[in-house]
Amino acid sequence: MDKVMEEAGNLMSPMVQESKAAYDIIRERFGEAVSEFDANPTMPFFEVIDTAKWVDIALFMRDNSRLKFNCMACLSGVDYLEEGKLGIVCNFESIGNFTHRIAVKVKCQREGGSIPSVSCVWHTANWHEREAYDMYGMVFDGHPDLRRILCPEDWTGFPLRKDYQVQETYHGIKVPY
Amino acid sequence: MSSSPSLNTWSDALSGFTLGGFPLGLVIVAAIPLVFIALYALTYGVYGERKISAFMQDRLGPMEVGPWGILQTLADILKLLQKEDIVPTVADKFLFVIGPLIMFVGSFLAFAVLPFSPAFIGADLNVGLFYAVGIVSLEVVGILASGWGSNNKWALYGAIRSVAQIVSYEIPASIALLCGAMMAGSLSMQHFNVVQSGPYGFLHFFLFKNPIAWLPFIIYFISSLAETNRAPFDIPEAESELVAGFFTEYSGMKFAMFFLAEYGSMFMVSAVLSIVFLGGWASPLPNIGGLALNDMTNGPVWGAFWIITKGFFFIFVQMWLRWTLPRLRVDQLMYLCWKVLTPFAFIAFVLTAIWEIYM
Amino acid sequence: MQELGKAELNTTRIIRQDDNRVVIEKDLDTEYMVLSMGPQHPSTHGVLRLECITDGEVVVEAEPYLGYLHRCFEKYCEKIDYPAIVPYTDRMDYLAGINTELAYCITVEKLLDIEIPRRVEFIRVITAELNRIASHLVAIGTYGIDLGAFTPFLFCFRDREIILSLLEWVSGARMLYHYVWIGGLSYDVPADFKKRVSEFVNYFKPKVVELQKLLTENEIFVKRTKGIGIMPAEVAINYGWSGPMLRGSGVKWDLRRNDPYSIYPELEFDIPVPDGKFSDVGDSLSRHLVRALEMDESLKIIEQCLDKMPEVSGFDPRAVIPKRIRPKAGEVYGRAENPRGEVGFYIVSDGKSTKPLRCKARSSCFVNLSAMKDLSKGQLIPDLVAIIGSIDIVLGEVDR
Amino acid sequence: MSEYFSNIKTSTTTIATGLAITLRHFFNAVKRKGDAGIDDADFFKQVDGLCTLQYPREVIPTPVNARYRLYNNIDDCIGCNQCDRACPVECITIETIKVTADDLAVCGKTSGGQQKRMWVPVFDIDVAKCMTCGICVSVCPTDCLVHSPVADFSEFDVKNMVYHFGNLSKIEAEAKKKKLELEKVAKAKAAEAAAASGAAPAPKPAPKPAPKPAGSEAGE
Repeated sequence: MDKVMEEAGNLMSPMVQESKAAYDIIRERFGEAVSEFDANPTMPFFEVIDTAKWVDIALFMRDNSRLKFNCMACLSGVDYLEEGKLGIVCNFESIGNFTHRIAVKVKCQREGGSIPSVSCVWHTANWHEREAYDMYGMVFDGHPDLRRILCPEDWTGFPLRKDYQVQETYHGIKVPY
Repeated sequence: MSSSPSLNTWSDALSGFTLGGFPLGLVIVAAIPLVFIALYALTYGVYGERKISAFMQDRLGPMEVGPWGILQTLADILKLLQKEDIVPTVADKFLFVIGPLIMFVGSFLAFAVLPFSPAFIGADLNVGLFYAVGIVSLEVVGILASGWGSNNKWALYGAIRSVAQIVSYEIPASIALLCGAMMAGSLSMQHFNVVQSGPYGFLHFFLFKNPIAWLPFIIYFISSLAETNRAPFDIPEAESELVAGFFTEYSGMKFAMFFLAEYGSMFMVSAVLSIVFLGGWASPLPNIGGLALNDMTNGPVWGAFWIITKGFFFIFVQMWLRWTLPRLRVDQLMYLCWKVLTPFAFIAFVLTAIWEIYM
Repeated sequence: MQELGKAELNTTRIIRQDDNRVVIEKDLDTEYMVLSMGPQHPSTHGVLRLECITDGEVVVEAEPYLGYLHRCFEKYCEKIDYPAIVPYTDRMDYLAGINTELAYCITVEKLLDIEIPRRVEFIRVITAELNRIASHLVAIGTYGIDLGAFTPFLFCFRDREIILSLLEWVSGARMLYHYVWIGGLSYDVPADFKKRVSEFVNYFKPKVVELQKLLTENEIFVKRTKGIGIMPAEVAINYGWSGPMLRGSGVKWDLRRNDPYSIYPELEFDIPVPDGKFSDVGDSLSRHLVRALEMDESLKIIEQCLDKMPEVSGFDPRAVIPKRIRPKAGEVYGRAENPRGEVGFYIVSDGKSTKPLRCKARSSCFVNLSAMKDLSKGQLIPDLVAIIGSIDIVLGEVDR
Repeated sequence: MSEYFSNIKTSTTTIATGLAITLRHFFNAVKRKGDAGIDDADFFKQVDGLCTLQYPREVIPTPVNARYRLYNNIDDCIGCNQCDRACPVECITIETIKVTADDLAVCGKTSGGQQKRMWVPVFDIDVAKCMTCGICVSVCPTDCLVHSPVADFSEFDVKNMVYHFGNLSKIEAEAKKKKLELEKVAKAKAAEAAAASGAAPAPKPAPKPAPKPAGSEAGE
C-alpha cells in the first residue's frame, strides 16, 4: 500500500508508477508544455509550464481513453512566496475506469497573474477556483462566476497570502480582536 | 326539524332569561362554548398535545412548571400576553389585525350549532350541518388576510397554499357529510344524535349500522385534517419550508389567537365527525339484558361527557397522525383531494343513496 | 443534467449582470420573486443561504451563499503546530469528528512515514465507524424533519446519545473528541469497551429496523423523495461528489475500498448502492437509502473489529507519537471516507518548521453542495428542501 | 388503474405501520431510562422508555477521563510554561519569577519530588476560550494541569470564566521580584568585588500562601 514507502527514493511504488505512466501519455502529447515528473512517494505531480495550454491538457486528461481523469478530487491554491508566484494544485483520479492518480500544479505571477479556468472541464473546479480566488487573488480566466465565496464580497485583501495584512476595521467592526 | 320535547331544555330556558331587558341568557349560551374552547385549548389542546407528542417520541414533555408541567400552558399564555404585539411597518395594518380575528370568529361561530348535550345547543338550526360546514370555511378569509397583510413572502406562500388546500378539501368533506345527512334524513345537528341513539348503544351509530358509512367517515376525517391544516397536510405552516407559514410575522396575543382558532376548529371537526357518524352525545354502551347500561349513561350530563370524549378521541388521532407522518407536497395534496378523495366521496354518496333507498 | 420538466422557463431569461445582480427579462406576465432562504431558516441545516428566484412555488434558480460559518481553518493551520491542528479538524465536521481527525492524521502520518500499532488502527476504525453511525443518524433524522416527520428525528437522537456516551467514555469529550492523534490515540479504550460496544450493536440493530419502518418505508416519505433531485452518475463524478451522494447515483466508490487506509482492506463489508427498485437511481431517496444501509455496514465493520482487535496488556497508544512533529519537506494529499464523503487534506511541509506551510481541507460538503444550483432548477420549494436535506451538509465543514 | 389502487394500499399499510410504532412508544411511556452511566455494566438494561434528562437535577454521569474544565494544581506546578506554548487558543497566561536561592525550601517540591524553581504569581486559564483539546495536559511534565470532569461551569459574567491559579498575591509577587533583583545585584556585586560579602538579603517574606482561587470558586 502507499503507506509503506521505505524505499521511496530508489524504487517507485506501484502507485507512483501508475502516475508516471499517466504522465508519460500527457508528456507525449504536450511535450515541453509540462514539466518533468516529480516522483515523490506522497503526491507525485507535474507542473504545467505553458499555462495557456492548461485547459487543453485538462480536456485531454479527462477525455483521453487511457487517462480518463474524470474526477477532480481537490484544487488547492498555494502561495509560493520565494518564487513570487501563486499556484494551484489539483488532484485527479479516475473513478470507475483506472486506479491511477496524479497531481498537477499550475502557477501564475503573484501580482495580476491569471490561470485559465477548468470549471468547464470539471464542475468541481467552479467553487474550488472561486475559493482559491477568494483566498489568494489569482484570476481564473474564463470562469463563469468568479466571485468571493467564503469571505464577504467587500473584504479587502486575500487572506491566505503569506504577506497578508489584515484590515483594521470592517464596517466599523475591529477585525483583529 | 321539530325537536322532541326533552331536547334543548337547558339552552331554551337560558336563552329566555333576561335581566332588565338585557338578554343575559343568550350571552351565557354564547359564553359556554367560548369558555369551553379556552379551557380545552389550554388543557388538552396545548398541554395534551405536548405530552402526547413527547410520549410518542420517548420524551418527557413539559415538566418544569407545576407538577408534571401542568401549568405550562398558563406560563405560555403569560408569556404571550407580555410579548410585544408587533405590527410590521410595511404590513397592511388592517388586514394584519383583522386576519386572526376572522379566523377565530370563524372557528368559534361554528360552535353555535354544536349540541353539547341533549339539553344544550347554541342554536338548533334546521340547516345546522350546512351552517357548520359553511362557517368553518370563513377561516380561509382570515388566513388569506393575515398572509397577504403580513407582506412577507413566506406568509404569502402559506396563505395561498392554505386557501387552495381548504377550498379543495371542502368538496370531499361536504360530500362525505352529505352521506351522513342522507342517512339521518336531516341537516339538524340534534336530529343526527336523536336518530343514532337507542337502547343498543353503538349499534345505532351510522358507522356500525351502515357498512357504507366507513367510506365517508374516513374521507371526512382525512379532509378535516386538511381543513384544519393539521399534519400531514400542514403545508400552509410547514415549518421546515415556510418558517411558520401564514403566521410568520405574528407575535403575542395575535399569535395565540391563531392557536386558539386552530384548536377550536380541531375540536369542531372532531365533534362534527362524531355527531354525524358516531352518534354525538348518544351513549355507545348497549343495554345488555337487564343491565340497562345505555339508559344509565344517557342524559344531559352524560351526553356532554360522551360528545367531548368522542371529540377528544379524534383529536388524539389527529395528534397521533401528526407525530408519525411526514408532510405531503402541494401537488400530492391536490392529487389526494381530486383524484382519490373526491371520486371516492362520490362513490360513497351513490352507494349511500342506494342503501338508503333499498335497505 | 436531466431536464425534469417541471417549470416551463422558455419565456423568461435570467441574466446575471457584471455587478452580480440578477435581472430577469420576461415576456409573459408571471412575476418572479426573489426569495432569500436562510441563513436563518429551519431547513438549511445551519447558516446556508439560498437566494432563490421563484415562479410561484417553482424555483427558477437557487444560488447558494456560503461563508457565514467561515472560521479561517486554513489560515489558522499556518500558525499552529501539526498536532494542534487536530482539534480544529474536529470543528470542521462537528458531526463526525473522529472521521475528520482520522483523515488529517493519516495524511500527516503519510508525510511522516510512520508505522501505526495494529491495536491503534482497530480502535480508530471502531470509533470512526461509531461516529459514522452517529453522523448518519443525524442526517436521517434531520431529513425526516425537513419532510415534516418529527418523531424519527428524536428516535435518531436518542440512539446517537448512546454513541456519544460511548465516545465520551473513550475520548473524554462528547462531540469534539481530539481522540485520534498523529501517530496514535490520546487514550487506550476502557477495559469494558469491547463488551459495551457489542451490547450497543445488539441494541441498535432493531432500532435501525424500526427507523426504516417508520420513515424510509413510509409512502409519503417515498413520494416526497423519489425522483426528486436526480443526479446522473457522470455528472455526479464531474461535480466531484463523493460518499453517499456519489453512491446514491449508482457509482460503487468508497475510499475505504478504492483508496484503502488503516485496516479496512482486512474487513468484510459491502458498499451499498441503490439498485433502482425502491428508488430511482440518483434521486434524494437513493441518497437517503445509502445512508440508512451504510449504518448496517458500519455495524458489520464494528463487529469484525471487535473480534479481531488484538489485546495488548499495558498498551500505550501514545508510544509511537513523535516527540516533535517536523515532517521532511514535501507535499501530500491524504483523504478518508467521511460520512459525508471524501475529506482530504493537502499539506505542504517545508521541512524546517513544525507548522505546515499550507494545509488545505477538501471538504466533502463543499463539493457536494456545489451542485445545488443544477439540482434545484425547476423544482418546487418543498422539493428544494428535500434536496438540501439529502445533500446532508454540515456548514462547519462547508465553510471551514 | 392497478397502480392507483396499489398506491392506496401501500400508503395505508405503511401509514398503519408507522402509527403502530408511535403508539407502541406512547404506551411504553410508563418506563424511563435509568441514570446509569456508560461505564456501568448494566447500562444497556435500562435504556428503554422515556430518555429525557431533566437537566439541572439529572445529569448524564461523566466518565472519569472526561475532559472538561481545566484545573491546575499549583502546588505541583513548576512554571515551565510548556502548556502556554502548546495551547492552540492561547487561553493560558503564565508569569513566573525565579526563586532566589534562600527561598528554595519555602517554594517547596512537587509531589513527584522535583524542586520548584519558579514562583508562579499568575497562572490564569480563560476557560471560556479553552476548547478542551487536552494538548496542554499532554505536555505538562508534572501532571499538575488536568481536565476535570466538571462539565457545567457556566457564569453570568464572562470575567468569572478566567480562573486564577497563581500562588502569590500581587504584593508578594512584587516582593519576590524585588528580592530577585536584590539577589542579582548582590551577585553582580559579588562578582565585581570578589572579596566583598555580608550584603544581607532582605528580610524573609511571609511563607508561601495557599493557591488563591479568585473570582468564583476555582478549584474542585
